[in-house]
Amino acid sequence: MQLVLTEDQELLAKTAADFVAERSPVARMRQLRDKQDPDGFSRELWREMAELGWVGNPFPEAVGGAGMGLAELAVVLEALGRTLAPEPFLSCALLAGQALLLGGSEAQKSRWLPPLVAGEQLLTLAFQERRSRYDVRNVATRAERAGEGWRLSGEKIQVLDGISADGLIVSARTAGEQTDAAGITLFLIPRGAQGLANVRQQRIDSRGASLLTLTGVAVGAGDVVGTPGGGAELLATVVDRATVGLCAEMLGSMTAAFERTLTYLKQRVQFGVPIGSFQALKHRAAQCFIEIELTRSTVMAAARAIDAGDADAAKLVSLAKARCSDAFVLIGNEAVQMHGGIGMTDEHDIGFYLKRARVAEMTFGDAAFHRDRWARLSGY
Amino acid sequence: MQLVLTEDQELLAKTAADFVAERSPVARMRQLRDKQDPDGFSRELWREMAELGWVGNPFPEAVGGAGMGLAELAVVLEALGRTLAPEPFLSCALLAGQALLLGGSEAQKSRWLPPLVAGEQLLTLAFQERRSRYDVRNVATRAERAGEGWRLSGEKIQVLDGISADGLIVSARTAGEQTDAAGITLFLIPRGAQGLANVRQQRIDSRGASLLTLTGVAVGAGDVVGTPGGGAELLATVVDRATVGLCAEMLGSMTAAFERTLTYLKQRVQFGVPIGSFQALKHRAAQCFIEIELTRSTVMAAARAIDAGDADAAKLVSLAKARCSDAFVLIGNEAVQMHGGIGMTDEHDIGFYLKRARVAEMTFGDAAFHRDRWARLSGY
Amino acid sequence: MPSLEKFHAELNEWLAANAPKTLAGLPVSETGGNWGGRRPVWDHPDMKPWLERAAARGLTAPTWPREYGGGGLEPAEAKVFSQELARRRLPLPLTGFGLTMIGPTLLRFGSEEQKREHLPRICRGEIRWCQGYSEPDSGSDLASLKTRAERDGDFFVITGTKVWTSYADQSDWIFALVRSDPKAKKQEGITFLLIDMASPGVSVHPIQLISGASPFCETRFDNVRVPVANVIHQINAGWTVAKALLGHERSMIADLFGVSERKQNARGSVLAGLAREYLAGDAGTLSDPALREQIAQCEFDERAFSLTVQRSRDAAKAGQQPGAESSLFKVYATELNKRRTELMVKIAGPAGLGWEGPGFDEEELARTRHWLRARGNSIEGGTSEVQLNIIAKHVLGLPD
Amino acid sequence: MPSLEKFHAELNEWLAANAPKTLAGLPVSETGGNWGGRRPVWDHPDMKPWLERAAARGLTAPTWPREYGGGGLEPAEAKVFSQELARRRLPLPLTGFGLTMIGPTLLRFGSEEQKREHLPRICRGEIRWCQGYSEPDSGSDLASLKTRAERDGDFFVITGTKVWTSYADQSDWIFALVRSDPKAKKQEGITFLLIDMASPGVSVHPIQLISGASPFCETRFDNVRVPVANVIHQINAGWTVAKALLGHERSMIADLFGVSERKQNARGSVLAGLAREYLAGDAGTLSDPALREQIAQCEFDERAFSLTVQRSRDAAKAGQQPGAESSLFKVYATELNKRRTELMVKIAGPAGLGWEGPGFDEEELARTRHWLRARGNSIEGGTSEVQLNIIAKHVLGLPD
Repeated sequence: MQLVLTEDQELLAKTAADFVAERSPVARMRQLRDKQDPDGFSRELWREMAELGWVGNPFPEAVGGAGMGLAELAVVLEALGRTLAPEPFLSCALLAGQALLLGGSEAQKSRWLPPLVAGEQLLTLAFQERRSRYDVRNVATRAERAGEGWRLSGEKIQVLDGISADGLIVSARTAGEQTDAAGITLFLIPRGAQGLANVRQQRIDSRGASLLTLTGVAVGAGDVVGTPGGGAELLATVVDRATVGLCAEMLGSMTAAFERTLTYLKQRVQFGVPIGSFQALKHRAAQCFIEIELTRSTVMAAARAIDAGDADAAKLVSLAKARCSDAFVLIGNEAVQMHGGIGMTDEHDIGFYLKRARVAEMTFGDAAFHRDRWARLSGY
Repeated sequence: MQLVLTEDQELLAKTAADFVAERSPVARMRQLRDKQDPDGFSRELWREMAELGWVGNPFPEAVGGAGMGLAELAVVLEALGRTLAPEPFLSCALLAGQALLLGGSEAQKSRWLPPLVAGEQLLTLAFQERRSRYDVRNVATRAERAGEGWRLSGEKIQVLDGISADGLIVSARTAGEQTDAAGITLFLIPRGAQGLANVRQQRIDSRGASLLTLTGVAVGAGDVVGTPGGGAELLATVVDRATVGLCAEMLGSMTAAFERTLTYLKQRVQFGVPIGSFQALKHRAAQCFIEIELTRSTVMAAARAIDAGDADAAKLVSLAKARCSDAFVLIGNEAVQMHGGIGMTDEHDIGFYLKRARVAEMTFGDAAFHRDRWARLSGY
Repeated sequence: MPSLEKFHAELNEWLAANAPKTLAGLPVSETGGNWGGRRPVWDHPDMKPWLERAAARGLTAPTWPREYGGGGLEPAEAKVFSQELARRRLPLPLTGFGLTMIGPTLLRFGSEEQKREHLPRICRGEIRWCQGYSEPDSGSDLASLKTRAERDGDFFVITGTKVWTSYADQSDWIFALVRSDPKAKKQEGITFLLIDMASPGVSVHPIQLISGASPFCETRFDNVRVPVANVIHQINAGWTVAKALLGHERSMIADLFGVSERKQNARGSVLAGLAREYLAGDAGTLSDPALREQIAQCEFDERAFSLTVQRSRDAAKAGQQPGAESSLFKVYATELNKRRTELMVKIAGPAGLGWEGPGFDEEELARTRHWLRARGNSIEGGTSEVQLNIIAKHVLGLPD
Repeated sequence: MPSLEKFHAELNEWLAANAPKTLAGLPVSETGGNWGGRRPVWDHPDMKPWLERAAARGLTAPTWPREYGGGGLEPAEAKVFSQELARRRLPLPLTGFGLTMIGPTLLRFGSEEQKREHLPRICRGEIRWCQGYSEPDSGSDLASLKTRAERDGDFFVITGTKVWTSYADQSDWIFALVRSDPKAKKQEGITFLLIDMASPGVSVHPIQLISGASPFCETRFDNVRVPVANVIHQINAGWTVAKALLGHERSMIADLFGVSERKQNARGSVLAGLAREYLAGDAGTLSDPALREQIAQCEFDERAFSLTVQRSRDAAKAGQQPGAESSLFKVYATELNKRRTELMVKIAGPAGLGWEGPGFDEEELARTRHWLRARGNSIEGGTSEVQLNIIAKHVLGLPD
């Protein structure tokens, strides 16, 4: 694989950077938070991003996509991550969209993917539960047989953009014990279905998340995404893709947080000199720079490995997510510490990065989870 | 407990400091290494230390001891640790001596303890095996019944001062599987016993250690130390006492290594200024200082907890050993790095501290071992 | 009988008669008790009579001289009093910066008039005080403060901004450092001044932190006229007063961070208990070995730290000189609290990501706010970097 | 047919006729090959004819001009040559600082006479060179070197001490930096000088490291007379030459640290394999979860680093400007190697404590020596502290 941007990718990066600078400063995300926007993102901007072809980036032309790979989407998400843009790429384009693309029936795809790619309708994937922590195979939500179909009962937490989605893909047990790999089935449920309760959750990054309660929600055979009982593998595949997207976003965020901190180190004067002239801070800043450089390499490699279908793609995803988690948290902490008192105020933007770092770390598995996964995949 | 030295302890510290300054500079340990002294320590100095009452410190007056506690012995060992004095306190006064004191028969005590306390005869405890790592209950050496007695066969590694000892207390299995707590028995074997092969081992700290091979060594009922099959508990008790002694020595060593480094930071001039004026080094030095201060508190607490027979003494021993291991290794590494090139040369003494730090870390369990032990003792 | 026992007996009598039983075991409110002031907030209606009776007997400031509203007690007697309060689980009748900060400063540096004007009102809890030191451009470099004090006859005219003025929005007076001589070198042009916050031109703006609401405020002075008579010590000698006050603060740090063995172990079990709640493994151990080790390490650090605080106390009792413990305690305790609160959030996992509302219980939300708030511990009251500089220079003697 | 194919064909012919088959797959000795010199050490008797034949055809320095004993090859041709050697598993005919360091320097800064005198002898492997830069008092601050060069007619008289002169005890000539003008500011009084180590007054003393024997020596100069004609570039302009040479070294760092994916994975399995040997747990996992996580982290770091080296290569191929990669690579690779070798010793546990003799196998003893030796990686060739300074200043633009 080539760990360098192609000319097309460079161009895409430029477009995205310009768009972000013009339309999506951090102030936009602050406004969404302050007015407690139920979506937590801008549907208008989402449609613009769709028109720019970003949403359809990882989808085939048949459904209106660009037929590109994660390497390209990563370029866009990194740019958006720089200003913490909260639009629903992870939930819609990656988690649910890829699940449909890889496991959906023709009917499901033709019904959902074109409007999704066009930015007109939203989908999400509800897989996390109170006890599942980072294990997507830990599913307590049950699907009981009911005639031709099933009835779903259970609870899903922190469903990304769940409140905004027109359709939700939900993982449930059609067989097996709570942590079995086999017996997990994915179901596509339209919003407002009978027995579906959906409440907005407020997390520290103020992005869209919801608490989903299912009480005997009726679904038919046609609502199954993928094969009944075989949902675990599909889940693992789409979560890995979404993880790479999240990594790219984290990379952009940590880079921007670090650059803002560098600027502050050069401007802030104490004891008659810029604090950036203090060697202890210099060395810590250099360490942060090194971490970002190494992290960037792992994110590029993971995206290209998935695009190329490499055998060790899963390992590279774990490598990238572990590094992104540790590096983003480190830089979020150092950024606030180096900003001093002003960094602790809500008025200053740097705190948003610290908060987003913690949420991103705990989405799709933290560093320890991925070190363990790497070790298992390596056979020790 | 009082975490401050009593006047008597202050006096003892002063005596020990003067003795070390006068009789035991690091150069002495270097000479012992260079001439490949088989003992690895000075029998003459050992007798002097005995005359000063240091060897007998943790023994009752009945056998010629001073009837003091670990709090006092720790003061002496800290002073000796400052110059890496290699005399056999751990093996003789703590491991084997305490095993006899707590578990020995009257006959064994009257035979061995007076000459031990007088510095005329040496004892050691052979408990470590190739596969035992840090678990004293992992014993493969077997004791097969033979008439009234047993025949011992097996191997013990890195027996502290094993080559110099007049008697060796050996742990062997009279019952049970290799890692069972029950079934371990301690036997006292005089040097040169039939079937006993004892070879000097060279470790990086060049102290006395030997590889002990037992081939059908015959022992009688009178050679058992403690109760047959009940050796595990006695082992744990004496190893905890020896661990506190080792911690005190490590504390002295890391303090001296740090002080030497501070001196170098103030003297060594680069780019026209003392390197100790570089803030990055200042902050790292301050962190080392903090670690030493906290470590000192834990060592004092562990010694006093054992002297007082506190219920959580074992936990405090694990706390002290884990901190000593991490802090001594940290300071050994920083000391060499801050000394630069000269610190890498065998000619300079600072490297001896780095090497001793590694050996001490891996004696009686490293930091991870003691974190695990603490967690188990705390019930999680 | 010896006077101390006599005092103790009389005190018990008085407490039996005057301490409202209703206050026994009253949970200490978030604000930490009764701060008094012109707009007092009573955690319990009986706090008001409790304050009035205690003040009348001089027990709000037990060791201060009687003529200023104090109790004139010996240290030994004051200790008996606080022990009795603890035994009876009674709240302090009054707390706040008046008693802990400006009061002692006035006793040492104030003029007779100043003492008579301010100390009795502090003792009666009539006036609530706050501190005005830091400014937007003077963080670690306090002496670089810029708030202007221009002389105009018997007045100083104050213009500038103070930040991190805790509870300024509820305070009546502020003691502040101002720049009275812009030409002198920075430490020598500073004056320590008492300002009535009711004065025209004073405005207060609460500060939101990344963890949410906070006691901190930004306090602005726009041509505020303050009588020269309100200067403590001498004009341009404010740095001396401030240093003494800071030293007084530092001396309290060990007490602040000192944690009893029992509390220590309780804490330990909090971490482990929390882990069992979220990471219940089989056979009593935790399902996540990495977090299990981090928990053990955190307990090691807390135990080692509390033993070090104890050691420094025992050494002080034994008459040994204290070193730069305060800097060591400050940097270690704050960094440890950051690690500890972060670890608790990591143990909770996704449940530790809540800001408010459904799907998170109160404890989970509180833990997350504590973690965010704790990020500031290594910044406020002297950054960790400044503490390490102090240790390197004053303890290790490393060259500038 | 195109010239490159023609060259390739002729080369294969020549190799078939001249490369001793006996050398194919010859294990590279600890010294890393044939260093030539007046007292050559031959890893294999056939290395001598191999060197002579290669030198005769100019293949010891393929890209150097023919008139100086080089092969005058195009880069593309030289690449074909090295690929052929790799394919045939043949050792380089010659290696050493003559080819890699002083040769390129002479080609750039040397006079015609100097080139004609030294380059052919380097190409024929007749003279082995070493480097004389560092001094006991000039570690990170190289320009502060003190070795005196006093002018005496057509000679400089050299007095001083150089340390860390690798293989000086086996070298014939040394290229050294000397202080020719003590009054000039430090970079401007330095001269780059070639010294025949057979000259009277040169003495060499090997240096023992904490890891044991080493190639390093201390080289002393006691009134050594060196012809002024041996000055490279101009008198007092030695710093320019040294900087160019250091830059040349830095450019090799990426190659040094770049590790192929395959080797990367092999390495990974080394760590895990070692752990299985000492920490065999049940069900294939390791009995020590703490070490297991450290191993995964170490593998993460190695993989991330090798990917970063690859990225910088790919970027260079794509014509992008390299940043201060060399400092990043130097500090990260050396700190990583320290962690890695330390981790291997920790995995071995007590078996990792051996210095020599019974009770430890060869691998255990070697691992322990490697760990001790690796402590020097972050000191030699520019300390980690210096690399971080460079990154902070030249990459991050932080002020002095």
